[in-house]
Amino acid sequence: MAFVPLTADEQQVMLREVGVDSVADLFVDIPEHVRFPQLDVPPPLTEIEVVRKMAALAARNQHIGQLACFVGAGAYNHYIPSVVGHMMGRSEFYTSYTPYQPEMSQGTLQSMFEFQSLIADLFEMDVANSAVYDGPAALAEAVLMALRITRRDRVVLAGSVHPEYRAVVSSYLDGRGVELATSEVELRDSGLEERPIVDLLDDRTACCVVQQPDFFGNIADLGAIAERCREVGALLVYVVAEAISLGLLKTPGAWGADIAVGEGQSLGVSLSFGGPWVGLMACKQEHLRQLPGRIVGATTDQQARRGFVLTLQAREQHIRREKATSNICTSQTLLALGVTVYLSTLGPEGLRQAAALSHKKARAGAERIARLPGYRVLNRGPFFNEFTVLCPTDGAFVRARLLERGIIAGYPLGRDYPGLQNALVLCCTERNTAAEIEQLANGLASCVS
Amino acid sequence: MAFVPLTADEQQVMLREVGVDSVADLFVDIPEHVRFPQLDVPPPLTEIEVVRKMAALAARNQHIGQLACFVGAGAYNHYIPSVVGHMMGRSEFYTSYTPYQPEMSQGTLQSMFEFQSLIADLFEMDVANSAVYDGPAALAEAVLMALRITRRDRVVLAGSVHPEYRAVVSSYLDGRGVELATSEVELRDSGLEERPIVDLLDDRTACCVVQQPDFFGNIADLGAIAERCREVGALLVYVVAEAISLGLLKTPGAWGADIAVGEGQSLGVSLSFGGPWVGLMACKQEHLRQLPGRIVGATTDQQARRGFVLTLQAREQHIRREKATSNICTSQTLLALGVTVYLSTLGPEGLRQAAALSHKKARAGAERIARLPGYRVLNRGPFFNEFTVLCPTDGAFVRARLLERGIIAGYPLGRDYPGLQNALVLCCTERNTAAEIEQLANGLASCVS
Amino acid sequence: MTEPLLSELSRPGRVGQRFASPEQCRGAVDDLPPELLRGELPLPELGELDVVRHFTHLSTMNHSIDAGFYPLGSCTMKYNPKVDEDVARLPGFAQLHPYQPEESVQGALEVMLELQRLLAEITGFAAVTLQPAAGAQAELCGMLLIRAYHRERGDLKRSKVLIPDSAHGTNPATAAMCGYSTISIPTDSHGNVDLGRLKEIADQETVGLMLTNPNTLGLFEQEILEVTETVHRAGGLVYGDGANLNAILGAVKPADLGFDVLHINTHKTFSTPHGGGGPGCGPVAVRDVLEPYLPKPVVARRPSGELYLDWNRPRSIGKLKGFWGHFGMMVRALTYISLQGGSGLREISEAAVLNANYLRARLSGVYDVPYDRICMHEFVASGRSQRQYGVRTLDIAKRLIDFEIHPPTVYFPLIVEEAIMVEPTEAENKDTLDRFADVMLQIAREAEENPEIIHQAPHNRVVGRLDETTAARRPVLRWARVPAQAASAPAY
Amino acid sequence: MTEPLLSELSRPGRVGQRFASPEQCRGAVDDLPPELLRGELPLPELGELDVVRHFTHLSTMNHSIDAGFYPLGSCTMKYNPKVDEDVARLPGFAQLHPYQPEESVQGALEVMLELQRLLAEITGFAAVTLQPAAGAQAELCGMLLIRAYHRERGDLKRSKVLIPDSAHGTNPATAAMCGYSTISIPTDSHGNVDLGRLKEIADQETVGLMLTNPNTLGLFEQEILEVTETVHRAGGLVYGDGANLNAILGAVKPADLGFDVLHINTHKTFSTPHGGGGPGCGPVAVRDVLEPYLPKPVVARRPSGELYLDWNRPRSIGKLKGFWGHFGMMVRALTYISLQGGSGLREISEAAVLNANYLRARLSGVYDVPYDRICMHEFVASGRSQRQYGVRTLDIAKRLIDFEIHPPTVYFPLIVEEAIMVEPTEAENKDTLDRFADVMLQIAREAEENPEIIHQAPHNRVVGRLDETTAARRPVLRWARVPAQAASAPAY
Ligand SMILES: Cc1ncc(COP(=O)(O)O)c(C=O)c1O
Ligand SMILES: Cc1ncc(COP(=O)(O)O)c(C=O)c1O
Repeated sequence: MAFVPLTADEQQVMLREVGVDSVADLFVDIPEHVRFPQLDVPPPLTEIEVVRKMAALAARNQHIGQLACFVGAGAYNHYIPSVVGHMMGRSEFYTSYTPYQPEMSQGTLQSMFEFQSLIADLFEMDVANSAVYDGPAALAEAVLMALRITRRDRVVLAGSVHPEYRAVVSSYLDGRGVELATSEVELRDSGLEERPIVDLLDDRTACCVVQQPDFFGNIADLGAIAERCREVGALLVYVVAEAISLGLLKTPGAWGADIAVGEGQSLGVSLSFGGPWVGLMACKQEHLRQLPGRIVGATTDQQARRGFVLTLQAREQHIRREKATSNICTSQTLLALGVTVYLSTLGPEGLRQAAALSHKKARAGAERIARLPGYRVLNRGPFFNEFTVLCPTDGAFVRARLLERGIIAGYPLGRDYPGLQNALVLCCTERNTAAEIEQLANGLASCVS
Repeated sequence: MAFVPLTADEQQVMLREVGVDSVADLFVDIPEHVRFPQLDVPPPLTEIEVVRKMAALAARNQHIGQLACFVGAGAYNHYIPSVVGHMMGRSEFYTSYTPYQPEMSQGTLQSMFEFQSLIADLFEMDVANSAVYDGPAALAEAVLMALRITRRDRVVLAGSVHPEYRAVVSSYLDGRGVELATSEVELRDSGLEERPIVDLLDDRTACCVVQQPDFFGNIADLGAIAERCREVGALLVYVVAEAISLGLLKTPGAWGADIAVGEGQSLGVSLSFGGPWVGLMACKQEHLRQLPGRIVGATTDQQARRGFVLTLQAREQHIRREKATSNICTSQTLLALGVTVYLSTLGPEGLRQAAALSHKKARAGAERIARLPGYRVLNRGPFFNEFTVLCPTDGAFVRARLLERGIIAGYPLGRDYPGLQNALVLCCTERNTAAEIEQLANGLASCVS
Repeated sequence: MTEPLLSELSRPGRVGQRFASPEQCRGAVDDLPPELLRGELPLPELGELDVVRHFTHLSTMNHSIDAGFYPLGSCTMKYNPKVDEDVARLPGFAQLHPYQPEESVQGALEVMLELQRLLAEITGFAAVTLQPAAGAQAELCGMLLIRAYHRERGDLKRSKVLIPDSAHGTNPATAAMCGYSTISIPTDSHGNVDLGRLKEIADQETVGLMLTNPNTLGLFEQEILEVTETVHRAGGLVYGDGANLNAILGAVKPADLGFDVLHINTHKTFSTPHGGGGPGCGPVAVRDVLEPYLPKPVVARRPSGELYLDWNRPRSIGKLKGFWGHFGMMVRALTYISLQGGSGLREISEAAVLNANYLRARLSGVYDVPYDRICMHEFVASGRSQRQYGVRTLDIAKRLIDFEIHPPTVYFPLIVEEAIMVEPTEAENKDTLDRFADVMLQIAREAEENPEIIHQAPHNRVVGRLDETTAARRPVLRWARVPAQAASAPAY
Repeated sequence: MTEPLLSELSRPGRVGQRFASPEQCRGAVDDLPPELLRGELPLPELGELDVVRHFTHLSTMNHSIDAGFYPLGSCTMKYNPKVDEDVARLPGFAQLHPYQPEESVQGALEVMLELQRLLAEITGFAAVTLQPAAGAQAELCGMLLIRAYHRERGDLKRSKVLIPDSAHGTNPATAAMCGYSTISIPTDSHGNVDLGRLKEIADQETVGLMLTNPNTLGLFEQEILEVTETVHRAGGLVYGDGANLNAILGAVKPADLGFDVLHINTHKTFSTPHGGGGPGCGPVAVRDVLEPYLPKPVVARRPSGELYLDWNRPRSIGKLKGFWGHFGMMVRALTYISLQGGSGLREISEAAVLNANYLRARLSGVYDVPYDRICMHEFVASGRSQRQYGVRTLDIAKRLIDFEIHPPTVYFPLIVEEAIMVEPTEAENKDTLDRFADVMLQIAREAEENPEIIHQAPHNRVVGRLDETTAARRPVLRWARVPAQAASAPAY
């Protein structure tokens, strides 16, 4: 509706200045027989109509404010403090472009620098970039980075890495002659078990990818894996799909990761049916020049005032073209801003609380469900805020039944792990109430017939 | 939660600077036996909890996005363009104070000046102030103004002025020894009829108050009333409760009003269960110094740059105290900003459309309902976007029945006009669809038993 | 850069929002007699982007709480938690018609009832109305209640309202709006109401006393119980101007001090944003004897539990404003109080008072502080000793602007020469307070050493000091009419 | 004023948001082995107001579309209707978990399906995936599709991607990410792909051609049909970089020009805001032969009418990113297209092209315009004739900043010396265009008369020109660690 502000009079003046008679004359380079085709696109709607249309579509979804949400699996229903949306909603942030002109973009640049700092500290890694598309893309870029750094051609992935992350790595590596080895996950009497990934590492291995907490919620001692990586000269690539866990858990840096990646969604980004979110990426100092994505550095102007600029651009496509570390251009700056606001609002105490409460509620949920006849918790050791449950029947069926009670009952493992058709990964966050956990348990109990 | 930012250490330093031992020492002037009482106020909630609590309360309401809305009666469900909320949501506007320091408040001041200009042009009056509380308060202030200007002691109100407006005038005049006369409204065979207000005017009358469109939706020729006012030396006070009508109708200025007041809610302000809205107030140039409320004027600085200031403050309470034109202090600036954004977004074409479509739909509704057995439209002449319908049964009962169908079926006149127990005032705006009008008609038909 | 007016940005034919195609509107008003229709509609014509840029630019010319310190005495410019705004915008609150059937707005009525209860508890009173639009309208409400009280008791000769000379302008203006005359009560040397004079003046013509406590000097009335007692003995009632309630939440309930009526400015104490000059919301709390007079309707609960609006209030003073008051502000206030809880409310006042005393301690000595005792949430300094260098309080205020600090309230209360009234609020941290104090001290030094820089301030705003005299003498209160070309004739 | 870092604002003990009282957290993690827990958590400690002021200040240091003109060539910085934002924030869209059961997200899947259909119609292709995160990932997606196509046909020797020398850096970078080598095709004197060279080079090793049309000179390839035909004859496919689609909506469907794959940047053409550098959304449209390879899952409709995600796509290239793509951007794009409608889309391109030509006409003569023919939505000028006065394109760019105008894209495309690439977009009005032209002409005059003022620009920003060399040589990429006092040990 009415977005083109030129009035008819103005158009005439402009056409005269250009020296053509009509607007159509500006399109003569288009082959005539395909010029100005019919478009089967409905006529314009007014704003009233478009709001009505879109609200009706939205109303055909049940959103998580209306449901008790017990699904995580790489997408977490943490509380987003109000202030996050208000700051992201400043039009100076969301209607600006990539900060190519630093004097006109210090707001974005400083917030990117702060984001890098926060992520580096959260991960306890030397340096972080200022985001890539999402967690899976961050992992794919990390693997490419490891291949460039080591000049090797084999990649080892833990089978307990999020299936979508593994799928994206596999697409990114397509046709590049890289061997991909994945450790197997099996259901045993004692619970879920993953074959030792260390056995897959050899001197052709560019990197070993592990996720912590893993896709089933487990937290493990990664010391032996890190040790073995060092021995064979492979890089340890560490995935954090649930970034809130870093409020509590030993960090990628502390475990000895060479490259750490993660999904920032947990840290103040709306679920939004899967995106846009924000990929986190950090590494050891020595690998800095292989890190893809935008990087902001501090510097000064002629009056010695501190300012920030995009830096190390010689890594990037617009300078290095086919020799760039990645093709990434538009990234996720606005979401990185959200993460920055989120982390600065929570601070250490808030983040610790979010992590501790998420864990506490998950533990309460797991304990409650473990007592239900027919259900079994498959985690054999400690878990963070997710745990895997074996149901008496098909996981997808259980989900459908619980949706009728207004509950999203976890992620069904059947598609990704054929042996785990009956298993669900359940998740809690600080938002889940004791009453909701009780509803979940009752709903699950009702599925036993 | 956690709004006081002082840390314990900081507090100690500060107490030392002040020279007391504890915070409690700062409260010694309070009589001891009533100092630090118990407060029966629940403990603090976290932001998560408060959002949950308030969202649950909100969910116990059915909002007009969920209902077909056919009630107006001084509160109109017009569409608010998205841009209005975005501009009002700029924190520079909503977190600033009354612009006492013009150099730091040019944003607010210029927008107030623009508001005054828009309202003056909309009403075709010489000058407008920059808002008072709401339409009823604007009317009360206008009546007080007329009493001051004419030094008379009688006020004549049309019975077709919104009942709440009349009630507020009456409270404001309480105990001041002013005589209030109101023309009667009666139900006749030919429809609703109001006794000629001109008959009530005499040379003691300070002002005559009429509303256009009136409370029943009627639009009338006000020529004779204006004429009679001039004859007896009474001021014509003109009320516009539905400001959208000014997109179409002859203006207060054109009818010869001395003071024109109105409610600005129609022009981009959320219904919000009745407030905060914004009272509009304009008058002839000669009465300017009797106008209450903030007024902004244009001026210049020493470099001849244009700027805006609060002006004519000698009318106001903070300068003139008991001699002020009104006690008003905090007013409705943010809502006036909303009106300013709304009118500048619609422009003449948009406002004309809003008015024309509202009228068109109301006419369609009235025609449809007039054909229903048992229903009668009581308006005897032209109406704008409201019309009054006589139902076969109690209006409040009809409303209750239609609510079950998701329809708000007008305003029941019983409380305000005892003879009109069965009547409803119905309203349409540009938002009502043909399908909704059909639902309304079907709903009404179903009440005939 | 200054910004053009909307009228100057207008271009004939530009449209920001349409509701239909011109064709769809054609014929829409054919049935109306042309003599009832308007001619020109001279509104500016702009595109949506024009509108956005215009108001975005204007916004950047404002100072605001979100941008910096705003120690405006008597105004309680504190930070409002952002969640208040989110809650108020929930469609279940923002999109309610005031005349919806009551069964469809039970949640909204519950908000009102709960807020009433909380405010009554916090202030110690029996009942609360939420209807008044702001403090000044609340004062009118309160004085009408007092009038109704006297009238019902047949006590008809009372016509004088006592008001301390330190009072806010709305107090005498309100008394006058009610047709009362006012008597000014002086302030004693400790900054209290002069009790001796009060005792002399209070008599059978006294309607009541309008008292702000803590008063506008930021001081708690040290003989408050005797003050209220004195008025009561004369048969008057005590109206409490609660603009300064932020100082005493959980520290004392005003009802316990002898007040009979108290207004509350939620836009000060309970953190509804000030919007550049409103909206406000002015609940009025009263003792039980005044409850029957409260404005109608009143939210009430049926035995069934259902809430409704009770219009059947024969002794009510009537209506003060349309509908039920500023509901949007009530939602914010309830959100805020729920967040704070009882303990948080007391913390607020404690910190507000500590902050004010800290600044008082840091500034006194360099600036005069006429009543230099422990203050409550604000204090009044004076620029009078800077006057010797030719620098006035107004100059100091303007110089603060150069540091992106909003000046304190100046020249109020009227009883303090060259008054500088500082209210930091509890929301500010020590760094901000220290910076303010440092800047104030620097300005005091500049007054001695370099008064020129103060006289020329502010230096960096979009405009310098403006000519207010000409503005008032030759008022320009609206733009020149927009050329209404495209707009000239109704299109349908 | 520059703004301190969050770390510099931090004070031990300040808290912006808690989720529970410390007591409620106690014991919460007792069951976890300490060796799995972290030690310090050195995050800054701030109150909510500190956070609000910090980011509010930072925001004011940015230029933005809402604040002013932003003619960044190749970026399509157009105004985004505000209603897009409102719609995207509806809880029914913003608060959906990607793994909710499909029966609970039918509206969301409908949004995706409808947007796919509309994009396919607008571009003339058979199928669309919405999964890629932005243009660059869309390029990767498209090239993987092309690889899959060649592979399935057993055509395994193709390894060379042809790319015009005017291409955007992502094109060669993408080809390289796929393990392909690249061959650069020169541009002829009319600004078109050098067709002669293309014919010589295209052969059985050619994977395909990556072509932007209109190209990055803002020019429509005048022999586009022969170009695509040439590649097809060699057995290659033609990848369309659709970054410039804003020029040709409703003017031509790229599929009709011989493209086989086309990516769309919704953050350019379909008006999803750019966010300071993302998020984007990069749908890829393809001919029917490529459809089987699209990333999984694909939204599909069951005979019952129900929508679902189809994972059963054996020939798919797999997944490009997590979940289904940037759904929030899809909602905005659908809203935008619905508002515009078919007729509005064509108006957009017409105005975008007219605006660019108008500016070209106003500037050419004073600035060199190397390929001075009718352009599409943008044109590339050159600052080379200003060089004689010692003024470079970078200086001109910085001088524009003094006028609150964002500089055009500079030094791109690489084939134009001192390039100044101007894309006004359809969203700007004539006043804005004229002001830009006036300022550019003024700067050209200044270059002759007063080059100093240009060299020292910008004058009024929070910082002047920054030392980028030192930034890259001695990179400082994070703050010094926050002192982690209160934060040192886990409290529970
Ligand atoms: C002491 C005092 N009383 C009354 C008022 C008037 O309140 P309001 O502005 O809400 O009408 C104010 C507000 O500035 C005040 O400070
Ligand atoms: C011509 C061209 N191709 C590709 C891209 C890359 O798109 P994105 O930034 O969305 O990854 C751009 C964006 O700047 C571009 O202008």
